[in-house]
Amino acid sequence: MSLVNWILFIGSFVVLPVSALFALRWAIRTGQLENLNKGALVIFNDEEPVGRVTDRFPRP
Amino acid sequence: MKTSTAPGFLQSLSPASRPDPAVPPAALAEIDQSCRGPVLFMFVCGVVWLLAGTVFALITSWKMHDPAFLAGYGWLTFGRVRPVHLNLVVYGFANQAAVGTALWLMCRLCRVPLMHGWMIIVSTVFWNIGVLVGAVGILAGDSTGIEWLEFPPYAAPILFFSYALIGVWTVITFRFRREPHLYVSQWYLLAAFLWFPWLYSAAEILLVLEPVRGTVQAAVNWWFAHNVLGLWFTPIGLAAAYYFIPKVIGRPIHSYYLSALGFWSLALFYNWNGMHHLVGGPMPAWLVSVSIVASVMMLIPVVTVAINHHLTMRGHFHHLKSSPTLLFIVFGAMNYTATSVHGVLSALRSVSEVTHFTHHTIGHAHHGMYAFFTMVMFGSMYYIVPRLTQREWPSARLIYLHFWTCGLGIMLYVGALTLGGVLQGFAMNDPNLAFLKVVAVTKPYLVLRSLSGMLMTVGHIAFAWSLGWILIRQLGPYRDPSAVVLGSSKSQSTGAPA
Amino acid sequence: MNYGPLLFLGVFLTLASSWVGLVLVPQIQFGRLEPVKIEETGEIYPMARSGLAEQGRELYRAYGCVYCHSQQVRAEDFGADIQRGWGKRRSVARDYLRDKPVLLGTMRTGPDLTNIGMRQPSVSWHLLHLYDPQMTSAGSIMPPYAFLFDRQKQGLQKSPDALPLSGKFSPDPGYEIIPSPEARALVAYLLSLKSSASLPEVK
Amino acid sequence: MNPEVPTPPETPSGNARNGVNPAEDRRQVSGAPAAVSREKPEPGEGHQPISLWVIAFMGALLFWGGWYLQRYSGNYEPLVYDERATLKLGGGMTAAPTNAPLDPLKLGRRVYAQVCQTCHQENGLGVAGQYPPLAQSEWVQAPSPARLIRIVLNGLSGPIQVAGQTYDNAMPAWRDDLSDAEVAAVLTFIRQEWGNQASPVEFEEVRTIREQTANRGSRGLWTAWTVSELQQISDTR
Repeated sequence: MSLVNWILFIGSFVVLPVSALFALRWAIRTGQLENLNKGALVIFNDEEPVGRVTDRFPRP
Repeated sequence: MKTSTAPGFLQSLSPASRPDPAVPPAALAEIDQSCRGPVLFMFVCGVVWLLAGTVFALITSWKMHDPAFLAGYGWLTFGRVRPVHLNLVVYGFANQAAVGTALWLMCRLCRVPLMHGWMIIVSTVFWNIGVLVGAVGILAGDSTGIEWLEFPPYAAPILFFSYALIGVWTVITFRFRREPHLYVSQWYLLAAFLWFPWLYSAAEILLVLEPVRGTVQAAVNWWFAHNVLGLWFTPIGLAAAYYFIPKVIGRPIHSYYLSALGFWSLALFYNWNGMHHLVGGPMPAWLVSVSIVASVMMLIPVVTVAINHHLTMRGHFHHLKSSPTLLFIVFGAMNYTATSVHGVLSALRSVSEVTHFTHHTIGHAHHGMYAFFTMVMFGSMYYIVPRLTQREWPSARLIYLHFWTCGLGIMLYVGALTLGGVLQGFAMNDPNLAFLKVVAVTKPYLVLRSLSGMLMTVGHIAFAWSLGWILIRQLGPYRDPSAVVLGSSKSQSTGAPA
Repeated sequence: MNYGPLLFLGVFLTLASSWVGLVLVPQIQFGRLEPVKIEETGEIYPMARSGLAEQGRELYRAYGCVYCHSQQVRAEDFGADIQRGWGKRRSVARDYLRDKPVLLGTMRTGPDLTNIGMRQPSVSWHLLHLYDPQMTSAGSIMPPYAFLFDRQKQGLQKSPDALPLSGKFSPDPGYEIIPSPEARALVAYLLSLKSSASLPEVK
Repeated sequence: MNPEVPTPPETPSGNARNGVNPAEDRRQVSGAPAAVSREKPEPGEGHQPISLWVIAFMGALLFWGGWYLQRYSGNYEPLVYDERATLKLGGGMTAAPTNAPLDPLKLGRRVYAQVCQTCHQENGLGVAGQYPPLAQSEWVQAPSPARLIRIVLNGLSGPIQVAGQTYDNAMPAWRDDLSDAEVAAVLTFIRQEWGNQASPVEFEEVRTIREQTANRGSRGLWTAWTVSELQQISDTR
């Protein structure tokens, strides 16, 4: 295996996980993951609140 | 009700401009109103291509068991109508259904009315010119010969220009969003809108304009072709499922953590999958092995999404009887799980040894592209179109007809080709069986495929009929929208629990 | 998650990873492979095709032959490609250096054609088969390519190029079927498909 | 619209959550006391933690992936096509493929399928008016295979009479592509298949004739036989 390939593969094995870890650390520290519970509710609002079924077959 | 605060086109391009925090999120009716022209235009064009693509599909399928059918004309030979079918349904229909749905979802999730509708109209016009030019080019013999990228080089710039307008529009809409939180569907949409131009332009350059040498082309080809499905259609299909399933039943998605895990694992693994189309081929062993591993890793996002959707639906399956949207989308989401697990299995070397090069692959492609994606798109349109037109679908029977013909049709299709493909593969791997005997093994399944295709054709006609009818109704006398469309108006609240 | 740039960065990096891994690295690794000199015969492999065969290749692409015929042979112990005589060895990257586009194919509705020039070297067979596959391979589902042939009135003598048709395949009396230049080019391409040269990377 | 609005009461299964504020919700997700969990048998939707089973499943998959790549990556070499190459070199875990000689009839059937069948057909009956039959052919069943071997090696052109019918087509030369053993095997096969009854063809006979006729052309350009030439050669033993 040529040197270039070694650099590429070792590079990807080291750089990718390390950067992923840093991204995760940053995300946690800056609170990116904290308000996930709000996320699922964001598609509902006063006009179409949770609990309202919004689609049905046409009535004859 | 036009808001006076909507930015002008140039203003919206300026990096300095920001959404005015004083403007409240738009009302749903306002958003639907603003989407009416552009999104309906896209849907109608898409359905026209769906019908044309279906005709080519039937011709292609019929030729497989009756080779003399329409054999007298070079432009109608099997090797031309087949790519025309693929490109019409993928770029003509699926793409426009996907983009139309994505535009509407973006507006709803960003809580802004559709801005600069003319961009979408211009883009759609160009897209349809591009598809038409491309299809005629293939029939005339100008196909590039590269699977999923057959449109001749002169059609590609038209399509790319059209897409660029959509891309710019997406960025503008995203920047002027009035809802700070990004819902899971938006992650998928934004990712897809970034991934697609990268894939398409890279493949176009490296395969058509300035081709790389030898089998590197094959690597680029399958990196592109698999990712068009995996990083363009699949995310948009999932975005729709993540929006419509909770929305229709009025219950939030089961777990947002699972959603995040599913999204990021899909982003991480799906794009490495393509080389499993080259198992046994003239590719270095590592390249294929990497893709096989990535394909198996796809179990993570698939299982997460399946659990999430299933647990959201739990206790609410009775809504399938009352909601056309849910019916189509749940069917699609279930098939997403099925086709993905099936795809994982057929990526394995030992399975691929039998199923590669057979009709099994075609069955699998339709399983993903039709039973999952197209059905989800049908479901989305059943939800969106009444809100845009402020009219009710004309007939529940037509919708049922559409669902059952297409649902049964595609299941028959996938079943026939999967089984027929496996038998074909075993026969082909038996060196003592003459090749014509292998062909004979497949024939009954090819006939079944034509029959299932006719079933689906009936469904497509029913859908086009419904769509045409609802549009004609819109030309007719105005009806009180609140009486027609559920949930899009507050006056409906009389029917909902207080 | 409500931070757009985080999303964009992640989405960018994920696709960048496979862009590097599946496109860039292959290009670095074998995007610059060169033809080699075969020791036994002294020929350069792969050789450039003749002009006629290259025209035939364009027709092969334009008529979409690739949708039913692959051009890749799998290894001895993987499938029955070699036992079926589709090639003497597995295909490798070097076999395709001169192909634009590479027509590997993903379907074997018809047999593999990697080595068809060796397996069936007869021009007349290929012409008959193209005119109507049922003549040479009854039960085949390959479409007839009769539109690549000209039907013309027979002169005083039968043309030497006329297809030797008989029985139910023969044209109306007084007429004969002549292969067009397109048909000849396509056959020239098929006959040029041979990959039996042994290479250093594969026995 | 306010995303902080708590889950409304009509959520069918989440009645226990009425009035719960988001801060409490978070506390529960991030490892709440057991008593709190029991109080809420089915917590509200939207932020269910990921099941441990899912995490274990992911771990197992990742582990498998690493193992597979380590084993079948061919050291990431560009010209290694066999995913088991490193295994074969290293521990000798797979046996080298044996080159055991095939049963001549089996080999003959295989060669026939590869190169003869497209013209002479699987049933040996040929194509009427184009390619002569081999089944019940007097040429195939001649006592000596001397003419047959010559036809296979160098090809045949011009009219030939078989079983009372005249055929006028050209058969290509197979000298460059078939070995002596393959020619012998395929001729033995056609002489004993479809009810044909003639003696098997020996490998030495092919080799001898190949040497005798080596001057009829050169690689890729072999001169085909004509029927009149072949008739000079005795077909008796």
